[in-house]
Amino acid sequence: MMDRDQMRAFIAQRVAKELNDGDVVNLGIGLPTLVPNYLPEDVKVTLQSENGIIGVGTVTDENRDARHVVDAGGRPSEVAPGGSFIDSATSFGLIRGGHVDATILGGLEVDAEGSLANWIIPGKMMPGMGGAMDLLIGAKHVIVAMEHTAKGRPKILKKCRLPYTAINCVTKIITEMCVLDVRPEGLVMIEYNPEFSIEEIQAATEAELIISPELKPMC
Amino acid sequence: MMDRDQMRAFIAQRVAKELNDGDVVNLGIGLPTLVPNYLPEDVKVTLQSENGIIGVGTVTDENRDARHVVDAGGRPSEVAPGGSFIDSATSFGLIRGGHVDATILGGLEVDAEGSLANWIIPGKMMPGMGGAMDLLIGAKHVIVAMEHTAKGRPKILKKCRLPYTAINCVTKIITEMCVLDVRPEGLVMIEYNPEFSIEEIQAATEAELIISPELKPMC
Amino acid sequence: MSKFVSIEEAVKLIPDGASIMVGGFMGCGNAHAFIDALSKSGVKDLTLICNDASMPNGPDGGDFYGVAKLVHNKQIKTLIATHVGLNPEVAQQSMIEKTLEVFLIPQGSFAEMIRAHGAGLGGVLTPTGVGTIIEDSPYCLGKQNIEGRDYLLMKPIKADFAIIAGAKIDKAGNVWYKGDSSNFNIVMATAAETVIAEAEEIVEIGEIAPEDVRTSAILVDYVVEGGKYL
Amino acid sequence: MSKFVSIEEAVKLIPDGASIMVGGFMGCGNAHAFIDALSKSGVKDLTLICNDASMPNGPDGGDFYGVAKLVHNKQIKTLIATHVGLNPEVAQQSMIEKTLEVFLIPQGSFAEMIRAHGAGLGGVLTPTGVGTIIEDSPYCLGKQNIEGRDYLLMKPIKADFAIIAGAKIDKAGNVWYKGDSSNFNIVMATAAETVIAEAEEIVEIGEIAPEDVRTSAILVDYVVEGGKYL
Repeated sequence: MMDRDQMRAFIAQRVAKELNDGDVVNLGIGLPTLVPNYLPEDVKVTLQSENGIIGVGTVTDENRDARHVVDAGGRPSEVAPGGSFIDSATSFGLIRGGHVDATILGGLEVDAEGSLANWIIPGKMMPGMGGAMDLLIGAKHVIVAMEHTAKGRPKILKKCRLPYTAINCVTKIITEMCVLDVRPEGLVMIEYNPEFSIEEIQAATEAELIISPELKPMC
Repeated sequence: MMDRDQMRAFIAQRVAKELNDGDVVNLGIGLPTLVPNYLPEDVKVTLQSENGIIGVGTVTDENRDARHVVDAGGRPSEVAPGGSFIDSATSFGLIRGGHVDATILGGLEVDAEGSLANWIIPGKMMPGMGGAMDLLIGAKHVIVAMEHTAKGRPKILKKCRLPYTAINCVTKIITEMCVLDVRPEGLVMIEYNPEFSIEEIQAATEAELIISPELKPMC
Repeated sequence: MSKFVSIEEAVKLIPDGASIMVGGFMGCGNAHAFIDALSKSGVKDLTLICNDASMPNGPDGGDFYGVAKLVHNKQIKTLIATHVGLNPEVAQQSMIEKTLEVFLIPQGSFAEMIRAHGAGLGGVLTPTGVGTIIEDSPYCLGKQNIEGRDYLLMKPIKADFAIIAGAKIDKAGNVWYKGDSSNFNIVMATAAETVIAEAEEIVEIGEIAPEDVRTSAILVDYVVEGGKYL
Repeated sequence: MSKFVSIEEAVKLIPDGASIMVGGFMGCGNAHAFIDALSKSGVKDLTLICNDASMPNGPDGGDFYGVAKLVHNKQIKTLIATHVGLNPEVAQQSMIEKTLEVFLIPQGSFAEMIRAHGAGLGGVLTPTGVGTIIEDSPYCLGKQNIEGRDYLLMKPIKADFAIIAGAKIDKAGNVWYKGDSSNFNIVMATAAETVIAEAEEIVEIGEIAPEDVRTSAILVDYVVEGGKYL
């Protein structure tokens, strides 16, 4: 049995296989930020920060300039060589316009229609959606990377119960248990983690899973 | 009686009085380009060229760079010190958004509703409206500067007969005969050229002119 | 009044109850010196239109970074933003004290709605927010299907004042932004009645190439010099 | 295929019947070397989306300036533009020979409609053209009254290819434009399936400051070196 860190690493490693050389990628907070660690040498991606960086670089003591360069979480950031800075209208134009190849983010709930809820829990203070709604409808490939359940309760539902962040937008769900393709007919399991039986995976999932005829082990 | 050049100079001179220090101004082709010659020393305006110059400068043999800098007529142009270059979407954003104080242009026909026709004559090849439709609806002050009649036929009509360039947009009409304010109640003559009688001016105008109680001579 | 004024003169332009757009993202690109002065001015009942409410602490230290000062001093009555989660005083004032009303808008729509006002457009037709509670926002004027896809019609956003901040502003008023501090400053400079721009440094005309100006001098009503104030 | 290709390789990408957006205004900002090669390629039945059809003579001499070459060689079947009056061959082909179909769109709407496609918006709500024959254009999807004012809903415009031209392009593909040659190049780079950018000069990464890049490398599929070709 994997511990939480191993689980997160396992998920990130599998997500990394979804990215192609040259892709422009936006990473949500948390688990998705681990993904670049698992990219093979020959896959170079451009990380985009929706507040205005194309090609996020590495902050060092020397280049740190928090007054002028921050990431989407407000932390000091940097532009990589060959990257550029853009204003917010331009940045979200690129996002909505389909110029971001993939966004990888976590979810509180995701459902069989590819709808996602990850921004508010009613009764709690709304932090705000920031750029999440735009990224979900704009990115060509929306990958939800998350632990399969929350405290044993399914997060992959027939229909989200929390308020949507966006509807019909998710293209793939990757958890420690399986890889699901979101298709018009529903959630198709194309890979599974052999640590779990198909029955165990279905039991941890509220939505009904369609088993791909080409089902194979996650690796 | 003025000859044609004197008439055009007279109109341009009067139009110049409409501009205030600091105004951003777009000039149509022909007569309007004479206007800056008549600005007093203490009135500095920023000339805008809708294809991408804020602050049009003077082309010389030294700075001429027709490959990179042209005006809205496609002629070599230059940026003035303190000016800048902008792309077309930004430029027309400024125009539609009310950031241009005045546009001065000629007209084939202008009417009592402040509508203007100056871009096509049916049956002839349409050259295209270029930026005229945007300038007319966007500029805060739309000044039609033209000769009062064309070959003796009125150009200031009850209603335009040629296809509109824009409707309800003209704020002032300045000709060699008079200055007309376009108001909800119609065309109000606020100044006239004493070379002509009121009756002569009305006779040269199809639209009915309302005589301002403060009517004064053009100067 | 000249275009180049002191921070004190510029702050006096802002009356109680004004709507102000402030450029910046989590404090990056906020007009720090001007906002500090505004936070001490006692001006109140402001509508703040800003991506966020910044953070209680700046990345280089200091209490109440950028617009967080205005929230802390309870000068904001209405906040229109995309994300307020990093400033817990917003939750306190809006949920518990109920002295602050917050409207949340998706970040891309927010930028485009401000641009729309500045560019004279009637609204923004965006797929963002379709099927979500954004459809119920007072800033959403309805849903339209255009050639088979649903879009929300979002209202343009304007303000009495835009407070923008550039690393360099030349003596004509042209602005150049460093890093990603341009963010919302560029659209906001087009969408307010009066634009006040804070320069870290005021430079000679020509130091910013005419191609590299990002906010034209014609949009800027007043320039203040803020230096590297944090 | 690498991003940096020869003009010959790039021209081969364009099939008969393709729609191409070409940046530029009366030839200023046209990709002159690429267009010259395209005009000699025999590719035909193109839909050209360009502000204008340029002019029969360049400002520095030369016959058929920029896109005027494509019109002269009768490679254009459909032209979507804002102004064609400076190229008499357009009238000849559209009115007399009837081999060229021309759609005219107001210049500000044209820029914004291209931007709208590139920015994922459903359309443009503009007051421009209200009450004029633009209301009957196939590019106008109707009139809407929003909060008391009429707007036309104009369709987004896209193309198979965008052909853009920058004074400097760095080795990543970031573009910097000189003078007002940026014009439509900037929006067009966002609105086509494939973007081909002609550089007068290819420069090292870093020569264009990250703040001064006007078209990001992520939008540019291919770069050709055109030099100061006219």
